[in-house]
Amino acid sequence: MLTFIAALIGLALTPVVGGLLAGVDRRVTARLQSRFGPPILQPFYDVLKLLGKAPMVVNSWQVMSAYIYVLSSALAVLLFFMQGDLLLLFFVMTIGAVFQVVGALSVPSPYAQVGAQRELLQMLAYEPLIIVVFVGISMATGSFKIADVYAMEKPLLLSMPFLFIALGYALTIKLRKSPFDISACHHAHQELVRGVLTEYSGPHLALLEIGHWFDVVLILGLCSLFWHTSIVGMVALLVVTYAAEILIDNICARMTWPWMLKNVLGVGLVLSVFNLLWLYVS
Amino acid sequence: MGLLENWINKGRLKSPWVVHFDCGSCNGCDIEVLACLTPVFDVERFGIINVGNPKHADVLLVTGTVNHRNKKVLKNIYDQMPDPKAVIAIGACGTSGGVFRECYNVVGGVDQVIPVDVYVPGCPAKPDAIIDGVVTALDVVKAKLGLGEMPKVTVID
Amino acid sequence: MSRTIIPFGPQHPVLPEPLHLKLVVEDETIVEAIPALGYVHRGLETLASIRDYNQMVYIVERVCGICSCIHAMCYCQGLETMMNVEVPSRAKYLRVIWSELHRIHSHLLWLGLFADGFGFESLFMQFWKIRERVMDINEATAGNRVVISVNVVGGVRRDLDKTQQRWILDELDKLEKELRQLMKTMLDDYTVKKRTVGVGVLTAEQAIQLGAVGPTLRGSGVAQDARQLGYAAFDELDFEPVTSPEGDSWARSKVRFMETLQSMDIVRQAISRLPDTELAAKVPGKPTGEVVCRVEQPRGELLYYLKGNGSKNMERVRIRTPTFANIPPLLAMLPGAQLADVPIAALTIDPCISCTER
Amino acid sequence: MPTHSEILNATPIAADAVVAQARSMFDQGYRLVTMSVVDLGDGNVDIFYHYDLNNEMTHFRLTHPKDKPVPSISPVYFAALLVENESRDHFNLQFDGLVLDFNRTLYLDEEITSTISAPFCKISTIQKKD
Amino acid sequence: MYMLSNVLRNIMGKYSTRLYPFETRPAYEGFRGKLVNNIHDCIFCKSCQIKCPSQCITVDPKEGKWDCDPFACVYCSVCVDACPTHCLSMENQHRKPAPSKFVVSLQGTPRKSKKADKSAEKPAEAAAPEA
Repeated sequence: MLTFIAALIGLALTPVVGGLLAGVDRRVTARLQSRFGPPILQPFYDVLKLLGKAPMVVNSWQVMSAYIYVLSSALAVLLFFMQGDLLLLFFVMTIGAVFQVVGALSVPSPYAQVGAQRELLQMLAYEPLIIVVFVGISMATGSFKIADVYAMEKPLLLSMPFLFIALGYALTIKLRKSPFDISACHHAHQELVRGVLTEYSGPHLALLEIGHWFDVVLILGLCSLFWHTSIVGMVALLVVTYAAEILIDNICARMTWPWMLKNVLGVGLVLSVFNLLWLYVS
Repeated sequence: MGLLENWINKGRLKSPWVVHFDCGSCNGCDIEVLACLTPVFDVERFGIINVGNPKHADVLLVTGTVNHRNKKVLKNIYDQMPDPKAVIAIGACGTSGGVFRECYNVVGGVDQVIPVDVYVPGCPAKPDAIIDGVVTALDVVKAKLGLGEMPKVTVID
Repeated sequence: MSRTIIPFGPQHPVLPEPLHLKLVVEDETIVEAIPALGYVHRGLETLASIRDYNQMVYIVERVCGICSCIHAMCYCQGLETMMNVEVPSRAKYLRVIWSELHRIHSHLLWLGLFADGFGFESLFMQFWKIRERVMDINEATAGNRVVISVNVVGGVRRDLDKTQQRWILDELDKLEKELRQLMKTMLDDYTVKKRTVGVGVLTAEQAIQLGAVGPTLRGSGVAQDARQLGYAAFDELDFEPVTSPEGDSWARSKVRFMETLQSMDIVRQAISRLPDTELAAKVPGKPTGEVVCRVEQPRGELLYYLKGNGSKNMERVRIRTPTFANIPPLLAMLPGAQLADVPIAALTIDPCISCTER
Repeated sequence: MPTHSEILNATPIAADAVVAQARSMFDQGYRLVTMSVVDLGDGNVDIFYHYDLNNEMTHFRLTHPKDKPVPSISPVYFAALLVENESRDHFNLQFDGLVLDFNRTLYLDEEITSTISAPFCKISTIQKKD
Repeated sequence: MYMLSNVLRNIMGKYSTRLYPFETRPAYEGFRGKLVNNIHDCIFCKSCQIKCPSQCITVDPKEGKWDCDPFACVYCSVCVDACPTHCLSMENQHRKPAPSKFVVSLQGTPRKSKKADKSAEKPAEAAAPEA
């Protein structure tokens, strides 16, 4: 019961953390580009404003998809905080991602359609990586339970450094950052306007934005599993990871999906398999 | 409820997402609008993002004269924007038609087709003037929400 | 596979230009591209019949804001030939300086937009940041950032004094240093090359047959530049057309990058040789006759056909802008490309739709 | 010596020779710079064909009645497509064999095509509002 | 990867944003900003009206009125060059945006009065905002 209440509190705090993270991200990105940048609280202003806009509904599927996306993302975060099963968490997360695609496919806009197709390809790229990472964790701990990870004495990073890099690929895709911002991205200067998000507006866009914050926190939470032994180490790992993501975003051009599939699946899977073999041998 | 309302209003004033529509401009004002987004002027300080999608936007920046073909597009974009919204007409062409008022294919300023909240004069309007225009538009929005007074028209100062 | 028609533009965040292309797409491969124009058509050339030939200078400047100075220059040179006016040599050099400053800012603008086209936001920001130096030069010397209105029939309206000349040289040095820092990123970066090399290929033969001009033509290895014709003071300045033989998007971006550096060199040369004469010659009489005049815009060769009938209004002002000539090559480049490459290929002709449609 | 601006010195050409001329220019490697149309006011238009080879220009002048179709050179030079459609918009000229005919809608919408027969011809140029 | 040094230099150094409107940079001397007419010196010769490429100036010599539509003006300063008495000039500040359009309408003394009643000469400034 106590874990459940703690998890609920964690769930409530997640959007706050996610929003602040997005704000810091935008500020740092601006500074990297020699700009002054928006206030740190900017993402909250954006979401509040979107909540206050008049809703424009294209069809009910789209709205339903938005709700399911947010709910499943929140549920995944809740499962994470309850230190539940990694595989269950993975499936819940996938449901959210699938419904994001369903929402985009349900509208007639060609931008959303192409965006949905690309989102599917992105899922094809990052989901095997996440699964392999989970397999690695289960090989190291003996089970798919997050609780068992916390029971370990040594940080996972020491035994699975290459899987962490593979998770980094997934993180870049999930964060919608260059070079993988091909289906939707936050700065909208792209060939698909905002891809899967094109046809959403007002409160529903705000929902998707909040869902995205959940996703980011969840993936960062998975990253944090790699150094669970000390809070300082965990925070340092996350800060370094996120800073690297922002840097990569600013020094890369956007790539195309064939390149993404080749690169992510090729390099990512080779790295992971190598790491799995290493785990198996030791 | 009052608190949430307050927050939403604050969000409205702090996060005006713009969509820029080039409505037959000579590119002079367009590149100045783009220049506003770039490091030297950086309107993201005010929470402004160029979203490129009318469904996400709160403010419509229109540059250039309206002609018979793009007036439908302009109207369409305006209709796609969810309320509350504001329109800023930029440059001599956007406000009145400028030098092209008398051309055969020109309808005139943006206000011939959609209601305009702020007029930014200049040919082309400087980025400074465009920033002033957005600030004035926010004042107009504020006045419409009942939170402040309409900005005054200063003819000679 | 399923065929869909994806509208590209007219209002599109990558391209702040109302270029509308109907893209017939199979999966994500382009089968056909059909242009739809007319979103910026104003009918500017007809204004010649109600405005006098001096006022038309300011109207042709507004054909296109980005290359305004060069439009006015071309129009003025045409009229000067028609009316047999000898332009003072200082005015010729000043025209070179301002037109090359326009070329620098236009190319920097394009390089930024191009970077944005392949999703490289920070590079876009860098190019636009350093571009502000040129805008400041324009604002300080000519009185406006974009449409500088310095040309009149017979000469120029503004002068550059010694302090301004020194300041321009200083700013250009800083600009060049900053620009050279970006050279490797633009031309050698792995991700950038991955997106630009081999996209939108145009062979030299195709380029000539389709009537390509400017960097689009020179990017296919044809060394043709209207500045070689020696208008204004270009006959007294040293420069060679920049070419690159590959004919793809990368080659065109390289040509523009190198031309930016070349233009800085031309401005330096022009400032060092600036003669001391009057700024404008008297223009007697009214224009009569027919003249064809060409100059090199940032986007390519610009042609004016002017016909005067002895009254203060021109009989006909016909403007053939470079983008107008570069659209057929674009249409030939697109089929076979991926949807993600369309903005890149479309951007490499540096489309200026307000020029095209006037 | 090529010049940047020249008093126009165009070779007159007959309507039936236009396409053959274009073909021969194409084979010699000339680039079609553009075409210019001027309304002469007496029911005829002057159509100029500007060609370029290594920065040297060659011009041809076709004087043609406004209401008769002009042979199109767009099958030879694809680039002539836009300029011929533009002339069709502005002068209501008909072109024979245009590869992609926008039928007066390249630039103009119905509002204009129905009220102005040819905006660039003398009779309808001056469009003063009230 | 070549961009790395550049972005790191950016984050180490100061941002290059001019914090307009909180900090304003002094305007350049020759900037063509707001058009002003010193109506005392205006002789209502109509030179500006004739030369203006945008036809935004209307001069009524009989009434002594000088009207300019600042929203049609293209700030080319042709009128300033054409003015014989140099009563027209351009400030180096841009004209501020406004929520409604108006015409700058200046009332001076018609030319025929010469210098007879200089004391009575008081320029009235009137604004007529359109809808």
